[in-house]
Amino acid sequence: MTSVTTTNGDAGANGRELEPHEAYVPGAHWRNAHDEAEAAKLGMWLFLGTEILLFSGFFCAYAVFRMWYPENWHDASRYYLSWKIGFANTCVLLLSSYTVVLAIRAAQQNKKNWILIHLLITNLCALFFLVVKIGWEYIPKIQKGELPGGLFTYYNPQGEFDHIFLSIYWISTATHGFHVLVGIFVISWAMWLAAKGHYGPKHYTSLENVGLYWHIVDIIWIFLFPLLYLV
Amino acid sequence: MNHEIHHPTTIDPDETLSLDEAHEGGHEHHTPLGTMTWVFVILLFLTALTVWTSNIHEIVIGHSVIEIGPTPHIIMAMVIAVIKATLVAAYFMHLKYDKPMNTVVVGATMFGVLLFIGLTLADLAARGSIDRQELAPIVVGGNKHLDADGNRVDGAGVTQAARENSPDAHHGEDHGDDHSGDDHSGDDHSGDDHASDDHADDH
Amino acid sequence: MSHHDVSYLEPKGSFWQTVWSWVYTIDHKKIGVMYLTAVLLAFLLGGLFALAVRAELFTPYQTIVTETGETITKGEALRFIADRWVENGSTLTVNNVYNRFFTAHGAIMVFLFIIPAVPAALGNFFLPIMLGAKDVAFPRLNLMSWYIYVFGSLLAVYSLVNGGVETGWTFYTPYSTTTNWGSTTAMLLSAFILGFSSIFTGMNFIATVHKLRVPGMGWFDMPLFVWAIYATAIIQVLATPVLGITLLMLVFERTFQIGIFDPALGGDPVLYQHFFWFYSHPAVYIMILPGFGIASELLAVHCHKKIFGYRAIAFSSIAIAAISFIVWAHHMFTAQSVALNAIFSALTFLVAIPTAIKVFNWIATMYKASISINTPMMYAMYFLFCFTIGGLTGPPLATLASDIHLHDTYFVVAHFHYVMMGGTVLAFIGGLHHWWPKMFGKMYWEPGAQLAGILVFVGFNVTFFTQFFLGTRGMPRRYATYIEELTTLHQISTIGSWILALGLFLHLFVFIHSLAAGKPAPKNPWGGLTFEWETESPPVEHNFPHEPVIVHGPYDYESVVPPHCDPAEYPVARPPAGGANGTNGTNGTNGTHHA
Amino acid sequence: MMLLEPISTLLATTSNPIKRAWDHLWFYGNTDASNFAAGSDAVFFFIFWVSAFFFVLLMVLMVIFAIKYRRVPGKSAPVSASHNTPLEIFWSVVPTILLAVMFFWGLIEYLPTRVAPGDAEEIQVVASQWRWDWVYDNGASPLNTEVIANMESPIFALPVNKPVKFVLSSLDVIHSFYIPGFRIKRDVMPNMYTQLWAEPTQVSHSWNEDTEEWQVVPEMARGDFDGFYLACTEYCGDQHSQMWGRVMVLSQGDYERWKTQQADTSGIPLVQLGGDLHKAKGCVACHSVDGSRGTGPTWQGIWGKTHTYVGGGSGIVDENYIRESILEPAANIVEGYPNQMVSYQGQLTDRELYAIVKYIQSLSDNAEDVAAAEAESEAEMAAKQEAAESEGGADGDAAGGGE
Repeated sequence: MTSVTTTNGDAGANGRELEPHEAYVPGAHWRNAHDEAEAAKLGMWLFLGTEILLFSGFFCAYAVFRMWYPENWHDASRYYLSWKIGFANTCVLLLSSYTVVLAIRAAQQNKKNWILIHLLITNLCALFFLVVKIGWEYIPKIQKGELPGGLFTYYNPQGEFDHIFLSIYWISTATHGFHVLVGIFVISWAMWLAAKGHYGPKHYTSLENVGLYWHIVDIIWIFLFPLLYLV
Repeated sequence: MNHEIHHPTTIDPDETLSLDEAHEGGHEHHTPLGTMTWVFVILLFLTALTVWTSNIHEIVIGHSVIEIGPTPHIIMAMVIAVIKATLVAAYFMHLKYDKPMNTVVVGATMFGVLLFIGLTLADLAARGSIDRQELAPIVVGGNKHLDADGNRVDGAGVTQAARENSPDAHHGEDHGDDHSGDDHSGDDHSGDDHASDDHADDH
Repeated sequence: MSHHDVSYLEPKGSFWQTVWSWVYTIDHKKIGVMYLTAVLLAFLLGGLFALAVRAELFTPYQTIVTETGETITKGEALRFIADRWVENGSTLTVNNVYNRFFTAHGAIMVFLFIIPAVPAALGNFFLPIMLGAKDVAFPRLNLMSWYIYVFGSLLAVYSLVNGGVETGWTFYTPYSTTTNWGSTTAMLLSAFILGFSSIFTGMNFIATVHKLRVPGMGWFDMPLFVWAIYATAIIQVLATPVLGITLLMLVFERTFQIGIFDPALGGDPVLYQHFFWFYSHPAVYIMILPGFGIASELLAVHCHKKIFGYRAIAFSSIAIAAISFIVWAHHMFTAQSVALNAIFSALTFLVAIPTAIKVFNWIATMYKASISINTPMMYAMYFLFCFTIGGLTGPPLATLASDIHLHDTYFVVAHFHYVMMGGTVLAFIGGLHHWWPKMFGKMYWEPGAQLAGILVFVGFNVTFFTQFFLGTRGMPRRYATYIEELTTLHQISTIGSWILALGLFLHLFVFIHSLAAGKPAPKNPWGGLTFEWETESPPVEHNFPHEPVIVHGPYDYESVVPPHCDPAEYPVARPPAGGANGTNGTNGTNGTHHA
Repeated sequence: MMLLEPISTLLATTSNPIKRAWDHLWFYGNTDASNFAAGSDAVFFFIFWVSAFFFVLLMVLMVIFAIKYRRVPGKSAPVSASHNTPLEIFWSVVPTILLAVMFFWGLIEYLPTRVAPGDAEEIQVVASQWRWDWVYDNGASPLNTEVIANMESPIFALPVNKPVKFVLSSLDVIHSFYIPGFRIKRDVMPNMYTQLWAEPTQVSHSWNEDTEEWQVVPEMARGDFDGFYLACTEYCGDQHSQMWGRVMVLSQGDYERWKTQQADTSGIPLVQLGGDLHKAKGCVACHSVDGSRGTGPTWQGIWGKTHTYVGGGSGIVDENYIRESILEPAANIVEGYPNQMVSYQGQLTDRELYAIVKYIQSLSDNAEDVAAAEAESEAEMAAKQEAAESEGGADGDAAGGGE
């Protein structure tokens, strides 16, 4: 974001140094900050649309093979994946989404510390999610050979097409996990901006967009969880 | 046919670029804490609900037992997931409070997703209807794929493993090396039932 | 600041400072010009591969016993390359080389050239100007998208020099998952990355159109080029992610053998085709819709007449964008189920309706017009000629009974070249001439450009019209050789490709000549009414010396004297009563009110 | 053996130059080669003439307008309507109706192509990189070949006026089964059977009792080529463009004769049989016999050579290596060549395998080897002949894969 150090006319009257969010001026090609914020949000939503479509590839592959092999799918899902882990991770992600909302609320109320605290909780949840995913799912699976497709070497398959179930599990959760990782970075970036005072009641566009991104990661998990772990 | 110079007054109500808003600042709506908390609680409840319903395999009503197959399960899970996603999108993501354009974007996206998945499934489900063949499976002697080093190898260990998946047919730890097609030599047509033709016939 | 009156092309200090000002620019015009350079290079590269492919097809293979009793095979134009290309420890066969070349031609032309050509080059440059904006909505994203494009293109070039790809640009499984020739994975990743560039450009344009129209400009005050780019952007955003995931899954298939598309592991190759065409059919409209937009601009400006059926053309662009998502499986009539064939055949015909409406409207625009015959207008007519053929050869391919015969033959090759090259590329070249004076502030050598245009038009038709006959006579696509009976037709086609190449090189010469020695361009050489003709040639840094104000529609030729033009030369048929809007002044600022 | 005369000579006999040019440029004139050809062509030509009408109309208007309404500087275009709702509705509705006709006609002509009649004779078609193999109901698989586009391609036969159903499968990648003259095409998939059918309606060849050869019937010399061939239309790799087959349509009697001829290979000497198989089974696509490089090693002089294998090791090309290479191609790949070949497991009888071994031996430059091979071959042939006769119909069983 543009770091603006100049003070505008209003600020002089107050006689104090303005926080960056108060002194924010929109990009040179914008007519006003409102248009810029709206455009940024629209752009973000378009990007989120592409994310949904990206993941729809996994869902489509899932649907096709589930249609062909429903029993095998059910057995594999029950056998390889523990719903408890999935449930825990779902709750954690929901909580993190909630804290992002609270962070935005804090920005609206100009409570800088609360922005930081809420984002920190979000990031901890994201880390928890990844640690559980890798430590309790990926590593044991690699050790047992429950690997995708041609790498599948597990000794006791539940059906003929376990390896494809696991392929879809691996590629979709890994792609999702990658998004969580990216989320951790962008949330950290938002924390850095928040710490420097870039978010306030009149300007918190990038915080809002980071939040939108994080929610979409959550929504994708909301679908992945029942499809992979439950049905 | 009275002609006038075109006066560009057609301003879309949703997309107004009126200068009146210029001083309103970027954001009008403040996030209501109570609503958001309720949404969060409902989301947690729905998550628990979806786990609970997925573990019901039969319903006992009086003396009759209704078995719940995979299809009702997936419908139930998807309905709950859609409700959850809608809640997140509408409240957490502010769609409810935003300009409708963002909702249009989401709608278009979902339309695309449904077309993609729906029509693809429609084709693959209808595939067998005319091309049904009561024949032996295709010999996959020639089927190849790449191993981890990028070399072509014949029918993979996994297909073999899947083929011999009876509980007593354990393949030991050495199975991972089994990609070279060595155990392929003895295969005959008739013994080869792993070709995935059966989905074309059965579904 | 000085940017109110300094051309965007003005050097910034020393040479290296100027270079830096380009490398690091967030000015949509500079990014557009960089894109233009890159896509023209890609066009050149892809065109060279096409020439090589056509050269190989000049004669079929023939084995002849010479007088000395030696057996030799003739008709292998690529033998020279094959004998010098060593892979896996030995030289390649001619077929290997041919397969790599036609794949390279397809992949470069599709991913590196035609998808970014109009939107990212001309669109980037003119979309904000036509809306009266200073820049696109997200200038930094625009720059990022350009560097993503550069990176993806370099990866594609790496793939080519590292053995190339021989799967065809469609990467059909299981061939693409099993072949270990060349560097397929690199090309897949390249297309994946280029997809992001396309997505970001599309997002940027949608947000720009929604939020950066000059105050007072309603949706129906936008030029049709903007409508076309907007429709394109919708497809870019909605379709490209599916290509991304498809290619990503293919990369996983090749590296981790995930088995979703590979039948040896229980996967399904038709599933791959659904995945692929869900993007790649809409992508066809990513390629052609901007061409429609350019054609509308060229016809309106050079006919000096209000375009016929503005709303019909605008809505048909959006309709085509919407329909493009429900026709993809007509690429698979020989692979998929009967039920889907029937559905998709019917849906495919829907696309023909808005397309036909557009063509009728364009022709009707010429009725009672005042037509300047110059290079852009000639290209507009070439476009109408070739695109009409391309469009009309669509129905035989959408009709089930005839498609079964024509599917994957040269008829398809000819059809899509008529649409892609005859439609988009001819429109692109026409648009380039139309906007060249504005972009670079230099006029070009008109007779040279017209001669080049004639050569391109003749060469193109000789090359590809022949291929319709080849197709109906059963010549399959992607063949390195063929039965001798078709030799004459193939030779005509190859000779056509040389004429076409000659014309294109002449165009290149004319452009270089213009940059080096062209006369300075006036602000409004054609008498256009859209915003880009109000500003300087070339535009100043933030596009306009003063924010423009919209006082007339984009095509109100009958009542408005074009800005910076002499009313004696461009009289209006219907002067406004009272002239209250002041649009008919002669002081060179018509249509522009200083805010 | 060239069954069809080159078209250039046929053309040369056509006296009328306009007719020649027409035949050479125009679309198929041959609309009666199968029961589907006329329907497909009728739809095509309906669309063609509708398109031609609109194209000419639009282009004539465009050129007239461009000439008539050329710009005169200082004169403005006369005021004219910028839209005309009745006209716009008219030119939206008319194409829509025409398109609807195209769609329904196309659908009506198409649907029968996907449902074969119950009495159709079934022929199994197995595609692989890069060859076609047809297995007839008596176990016959074609042995004779003809050069199409510089490639030895198998000759297949079909009965006239009898429905034939092709059951298609692929051993490796996707291919596509296309007989242009019949207007039929269907993708050949590696993971499922697909099918299509046709009823050939025009005899192309007949048996010449005098020369004991199959000959083109006089009616076929129509001055245009006929489309009686099989081509692969789904890109399948290196030699996609050389995956041909000749399709002969025979009278009922001739067809039975042909099938019997092809089924019985016991009378053919081993080396000759090996040579036939080399061409008919598609070995020729990758393995040359004149020393030139192909996708696989040339067979010329390969016998007795020592090869280094991919991944280490080496071995001498002998009977066992050849046998292994045919049945398990991936086991030992010669250095410098890709692992490309499909297994011929179950597609060749023992005698046929042996014939290929003998044929490769006969291609060796080494005089001693050749002499030894010939001597051995005589004896072996006699022994094998007996064995084959006693085996009876073993050929048919092994060649199929459909049992």
